[in-house]
Amino acid sequence: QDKPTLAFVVNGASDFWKAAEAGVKKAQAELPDYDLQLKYPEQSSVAIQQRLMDDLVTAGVKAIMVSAVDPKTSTDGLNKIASETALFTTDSDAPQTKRVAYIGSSNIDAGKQAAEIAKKAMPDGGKCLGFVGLLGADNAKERIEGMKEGLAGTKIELIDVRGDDIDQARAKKNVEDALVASPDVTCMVGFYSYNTPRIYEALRDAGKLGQITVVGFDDDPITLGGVKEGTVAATVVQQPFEWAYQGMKLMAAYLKGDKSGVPADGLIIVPTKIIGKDDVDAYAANLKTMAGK
Amino acid sequence: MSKKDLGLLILILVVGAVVAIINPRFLLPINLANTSNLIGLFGILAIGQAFVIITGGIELSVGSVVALLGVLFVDFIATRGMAWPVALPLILVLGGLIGLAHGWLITRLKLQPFVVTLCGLLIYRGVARFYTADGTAGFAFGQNFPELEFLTAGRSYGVPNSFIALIVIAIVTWVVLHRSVFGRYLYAIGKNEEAAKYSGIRTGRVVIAAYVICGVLTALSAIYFAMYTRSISPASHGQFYELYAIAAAVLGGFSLRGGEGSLIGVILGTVLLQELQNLVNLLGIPSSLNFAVMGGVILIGVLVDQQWGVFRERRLMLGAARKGAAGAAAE
Amino acid sequence: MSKKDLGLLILILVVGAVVAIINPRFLLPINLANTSNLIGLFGILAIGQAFVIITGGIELSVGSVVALLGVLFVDFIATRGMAWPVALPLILVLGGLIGLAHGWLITRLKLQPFVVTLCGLLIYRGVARFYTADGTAGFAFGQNFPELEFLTAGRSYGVPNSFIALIVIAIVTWVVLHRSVFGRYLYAIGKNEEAAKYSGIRTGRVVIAAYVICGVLTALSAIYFAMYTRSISPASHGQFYELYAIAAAVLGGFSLRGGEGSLIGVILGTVLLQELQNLVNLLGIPSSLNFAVMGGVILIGVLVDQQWGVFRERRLMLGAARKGAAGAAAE
Amino acid sequence: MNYSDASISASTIAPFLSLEGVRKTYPGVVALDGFSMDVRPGEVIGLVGENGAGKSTLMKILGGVTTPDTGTVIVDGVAHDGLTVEASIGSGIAFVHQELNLFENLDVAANIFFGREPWRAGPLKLVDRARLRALSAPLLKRVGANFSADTPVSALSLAQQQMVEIAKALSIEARLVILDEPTSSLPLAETDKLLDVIRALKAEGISVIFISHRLHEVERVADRVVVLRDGMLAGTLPKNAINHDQMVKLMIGRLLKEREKAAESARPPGTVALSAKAIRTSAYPDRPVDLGVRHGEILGLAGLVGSGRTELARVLFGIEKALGGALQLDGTDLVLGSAADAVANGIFLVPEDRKLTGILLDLSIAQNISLPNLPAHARRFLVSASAEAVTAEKQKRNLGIKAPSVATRTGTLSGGNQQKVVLAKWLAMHPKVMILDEPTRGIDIGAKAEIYGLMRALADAGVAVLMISSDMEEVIGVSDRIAVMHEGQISGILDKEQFSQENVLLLAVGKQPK
Ligand SMILES: Nc1ncnc2c1ncn2[C@@H]1O[C@H](COP(=O)(O)OP(=O)(O)OP(=O)(O)O)[C@@H](O)[C@H]1O
Ligand SMILES: Nc1ncnc2c1ncn2[C@@H]1O[C@H](COP(=O)(O)OP(=O)(O)OP(=O)(O)O)[C@@H](O)[C@H]1O
Ligand SMILES: [Mg+2]
Ligand SMILES: [Mg+2]
Repeated sequence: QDKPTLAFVVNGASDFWKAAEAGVKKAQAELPDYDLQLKYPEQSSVAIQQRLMDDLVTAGVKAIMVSAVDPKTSTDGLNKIASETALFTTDSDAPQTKRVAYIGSSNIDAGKQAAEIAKKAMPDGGKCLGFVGLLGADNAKERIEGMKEGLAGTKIELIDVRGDDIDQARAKKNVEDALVASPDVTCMVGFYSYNTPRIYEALRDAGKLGQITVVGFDDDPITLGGVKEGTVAATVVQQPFEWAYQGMKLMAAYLKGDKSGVPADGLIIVPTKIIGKDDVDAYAANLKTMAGK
Repeated sequence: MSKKDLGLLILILVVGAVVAIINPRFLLPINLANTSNLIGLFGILAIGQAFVIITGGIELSVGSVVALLGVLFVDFIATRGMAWPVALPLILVLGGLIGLAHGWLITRLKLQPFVVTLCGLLIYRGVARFYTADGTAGFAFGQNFPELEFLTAGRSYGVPNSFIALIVIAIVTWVVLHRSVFGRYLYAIGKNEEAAKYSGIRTGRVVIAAYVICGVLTALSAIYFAMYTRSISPASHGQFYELYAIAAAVLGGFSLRGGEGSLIGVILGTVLLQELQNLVNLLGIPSSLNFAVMGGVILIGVLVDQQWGVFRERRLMLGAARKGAAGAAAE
Repeated sequence: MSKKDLGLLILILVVGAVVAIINPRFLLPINLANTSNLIGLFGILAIGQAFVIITGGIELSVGSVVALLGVLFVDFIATRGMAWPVALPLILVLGGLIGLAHGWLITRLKLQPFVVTLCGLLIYRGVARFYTADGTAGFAFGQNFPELEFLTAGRSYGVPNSFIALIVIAIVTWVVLHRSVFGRYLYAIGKNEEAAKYSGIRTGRVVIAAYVICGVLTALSAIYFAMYTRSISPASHGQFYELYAIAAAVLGGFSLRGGEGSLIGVILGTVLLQELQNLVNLLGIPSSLNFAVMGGVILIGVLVDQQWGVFRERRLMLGAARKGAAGAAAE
Repeated sequence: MNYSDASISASTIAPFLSLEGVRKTYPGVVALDGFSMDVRPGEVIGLVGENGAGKSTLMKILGGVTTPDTGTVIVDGVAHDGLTVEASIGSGIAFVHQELNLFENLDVAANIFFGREPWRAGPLKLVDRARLRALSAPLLKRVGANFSADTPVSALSLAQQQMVEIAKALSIEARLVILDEPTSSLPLAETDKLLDVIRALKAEGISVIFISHRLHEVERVADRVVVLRDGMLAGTLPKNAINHDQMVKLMIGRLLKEREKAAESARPPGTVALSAKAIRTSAYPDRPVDLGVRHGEILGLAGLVGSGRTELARVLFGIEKALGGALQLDGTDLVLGSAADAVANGIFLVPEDRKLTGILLDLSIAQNISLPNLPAHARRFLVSASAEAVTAEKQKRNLGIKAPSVATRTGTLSGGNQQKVVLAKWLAMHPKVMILDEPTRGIDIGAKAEIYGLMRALADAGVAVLMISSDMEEVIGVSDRIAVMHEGQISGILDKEQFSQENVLLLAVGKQPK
């Protein structure tokens, strides 16, 4: 209770945030005077996340870094938190709020990088189908938008994106159904971290691995394995480890009065990267060392 | 206040005291205000549910209705520019109509409440998602409705107005449920619908009225939730809220077989559930355990209540037996 | 096959025909195989649920049990290196124990099934999430268990083995439910538990057995689901699966009051639900409408069934009256 | 209107109610077949007939619960094709159903005035609780209730609940009170009180339709007896022609030779089969019961309402655990954990509440009969429908169960036939001890004689029969010995030569017999 607490609040339980946990851990080792926590809301919903942050403020947390479930329209709620504690955003920004700074990537850029992968893998053009958890979520919308932007003017087309409400059984069935319904599809995109592995498995079951170009997001072990194997063209990775690590250090410095780390526009962009066959080993090794395994 | 309710109250106080000792910030006015705000929101839902449970029914579509009506409300006033004093009653009427439809299907077409409201759960959420094309309904930056915000999310003398609304609704519904002719019919129908019919009660109408009341209260609470989150993604908003409401009623001594339960109980049940959520966050318990804590406490609560009843009965009997034996010996 | 089941079968065929006309790819063997695989998975769940519903109970924790046992199974064999022929029966036993606990709480401690299994829903999901610290349990890339994969996700002559498993289970449970002494006891208890007790049936044991059967079947299906997705995020895996199972049973003519329903019905109900999901994807209907379509069809199905029943009864009565009148006139 | 009896049409008073050509059919059954009758103000009509003759169906039509296929109901000069419940209540018809219809979760007063609560003016219609209680008290007194208006109904015994039902009927400003077997579980004293109530109603000009299988009760109060047979009017008896034999003859078409009475025991009783030693039950935790029933005898168990007989039967059958004491079966200690244990030991119970505990209304006759002995009707765990049918057919024939077939749902049977099904399921097994709680409740006179005969046959075969009954004639007529309970204890046991109504009554109120 004596040490000031810094909290990293994520937008829902997902493996994606495991890397952030590692980043928090690493920062903790370097910030012995602080108590660092990573918090999962029990559901991915605005009301529950808001409630979690209210309670954290009550519990005396000094600074919060949040991946808001719905940043665009949660301005008031976030401002309420910002008025009571130092608020940072990550993952998806809420620029209209009084947050101190945003650290994260641009989902639009990530979408554009996915388009790059597709263009490189399919120079002759093709038809893509996307798969995502929540069609309505901001990160999904931005990635889709970015990809469409990146594909504009090429012969590659993103014809539809199917949602599964984060039910992985449905995620896999969606791919299976897509293979049946649209035999002319030549590429599939997994927008959420678990979508790519489900695409991989459905293709494997159907014996179509390698025949259909797979564009991935994030770094699920199966995705990385597919990249290495060559059956997944490449994957776009964000760096939640860096968000968490740098973010925690930034918050600690900010609380001590050192505001030099906050740029004028308040945006700290950790770029997303394309991991192809050549980089995958190095990336995986790096992941391992970061997680301290 | 019945013994059951008293036991629940004591449990709430004891848990509160323990939490306050571990983390005194529990008692900060701001925390109490935050928590009582949520008690207000969920309490209104739970009262609605209670009306239906009393009749031996169940309303599973509550969470989806909160999402659908929330989306509509925000859309009406934020996007379509409807004045809120028009939108608010309109939403309440819509809630009432949903209740009416459920009640009608259940009483006139003799479908089971579980089935009807399960379909409602699926349909309303689908409609809400379709309406926004799976997008989020929310207020634009800087869009303000001062009076509406004061009424829904504001505070009077530090007390959230949502909580005050709950108290007012609770008092009115207490009178309706426990003192009025209508309330008596609800209890009677819950226990023995056939007999109520034989007594010349238009049971159909009474049951429909219960669903309408539930619908209107759910709609009211949907507005409160919308103004609390100010943003609604229809895919997840309000998910599982029906379970919260049912759990509150069950904790408060309602029987899902109908005909049993008190209004004070359902309020206390809501208070306990919200206290638990608050406690998980305040004591730094991993939020993954949140549900487990809730489930565990409900189970223990119901078990203790049940076993206490058995124990008391047995003690009463044994007491009588001993007294009798003593009397016999004296003769 | 009863008239009810026949009606459902016809509905399934009609919907299938319409879809096949719009998109002939619906009938591709690969699509039928994919869909029947999921029918197998959800069908096993639904049969388990049916056993409980027959007794007038309900099992709401199914989805959470699928998550918890799935996590454990994957963790045991993928991370802890347990041999799958050990892990598989272990998981089935765990499922049985969960059912035993529920049955015990319901029959011995006289708690309501809804309450017990609602608590289970909350607790098991919490435990599953805590167990993986909200992470995902999954197989590493290239980790293979050929025999297990063949049994669970493989195909024989193009037919998914999960579907074959369902057929075998369905035949066995059909005999148990509709022809055996135990099955008769289940129906009797569902109709009137008190009277069954007065006929010398050990109702407690029978009900517990029903929950154990449900637990074991749920565990089996949890393994199938785990091998299907090969990765489980405990926060969302299996969410709402209890509703799918209950919906299948209700569509199949089960009454939640207990004592009614046929095994063929529950299988057909599952088939219809999966056909609907398949249809949404094949016809390119927005995924957001998935739930709404499901809810709508269940409602209509139940309504038609109910109204058909009313109509037939009325016709029978009229027939009897007319025949009687004719007889009287002839005298 | 044409009636067979000339004396009736001589009457000049306009009838309050008349039925004309009422016909009601159910699938496979003609419950009422062109039935006509009328009821004049202040007239007490006794309505009798065999089980399934259509009495309850007729009353349900009057109560608006079912509608007739054809025929007219004329109330107070207004003709209805079919009454609704509201119309029925609105025209002053009060109805005590054969099966009880009370709300366990409400108190007595709330039940009595249910649907007609006094309320205070205001938008919410608040119940005027003080007036409710004030209005209930005198009604309860009138029916001779020994409990207060704020007792929860769940704490009342069946007989006490029946009193509440009667009080409820009285509370309506009724012009016609229908009592469908109101005395079926009422003991003598309470029955007398009820008959007084009926006379008082008559004096106020209120008509009463009184249905009972206890013909002597009908003899005592009825002004006119209407006899139903197979849904048709079998005849009407004016006051001066009402007598037992006449009613029986009209009901079943012939005279019963052996009046409702079992044959004398053929052999001396044997050893004690089932005995209770200082058994204490939850009804009277402080009163130990000692009782033994011997092989080959019919032991009658008499007592007033709530004297604890049913509770004792439940303990003997293992449904409820004794609070103390021990049981012995044929001299060896017996511990009953459940009814299944009792059944396994050959101890069977015919419970008093048929609808809730006696049979499964949704199962067929055959399925009900085979239920306690299902493994015997199964080959390798699989139930054999043909074996079930064989057993059921035999019982149906033996007991004369009136139903289209053994596959008929028991819920559609008349009350008396349902009772026969309950008996049949135990008779199909081999009882060692047979406990019957009000076994002839709601059973017609012909069937009664058959059941007495069956009980005697059981006893002669060495079965120990314990018969709980509130029907004094029955207890005295059938038993070999009579044990009487008073407030939870056996106050005395009478041997055959001591049998008399007076003695039973004295013991029942806790005094010594003469
Ligand atoms: N709901 C029903 N469905 C089918 N048949 C019915 C139904 N109700 C009554 N019956 C039949 O109608 C006939 C008349 O029954 P009713 O209950 O009127 O007899 P009752 O004279 O009251 O007999 P009891 O003295 O045994 O009460 C019986 O054959 C019975 O089986
Ligand atoms: N569930 C109950 N709760 C409280 N008291 C009860 C309950 N059941 C019975 N009693 C009381 O126990 C006493 C004995 O009832 P019991 O039914 O055994 O009497 P009985 O001799 O069979 O009388 P009856 O003729 O009314 O059936 C009565 O005073 C009754 O009020
Ligand atoms: Mg009758
Ligand atoms: Mg009794």
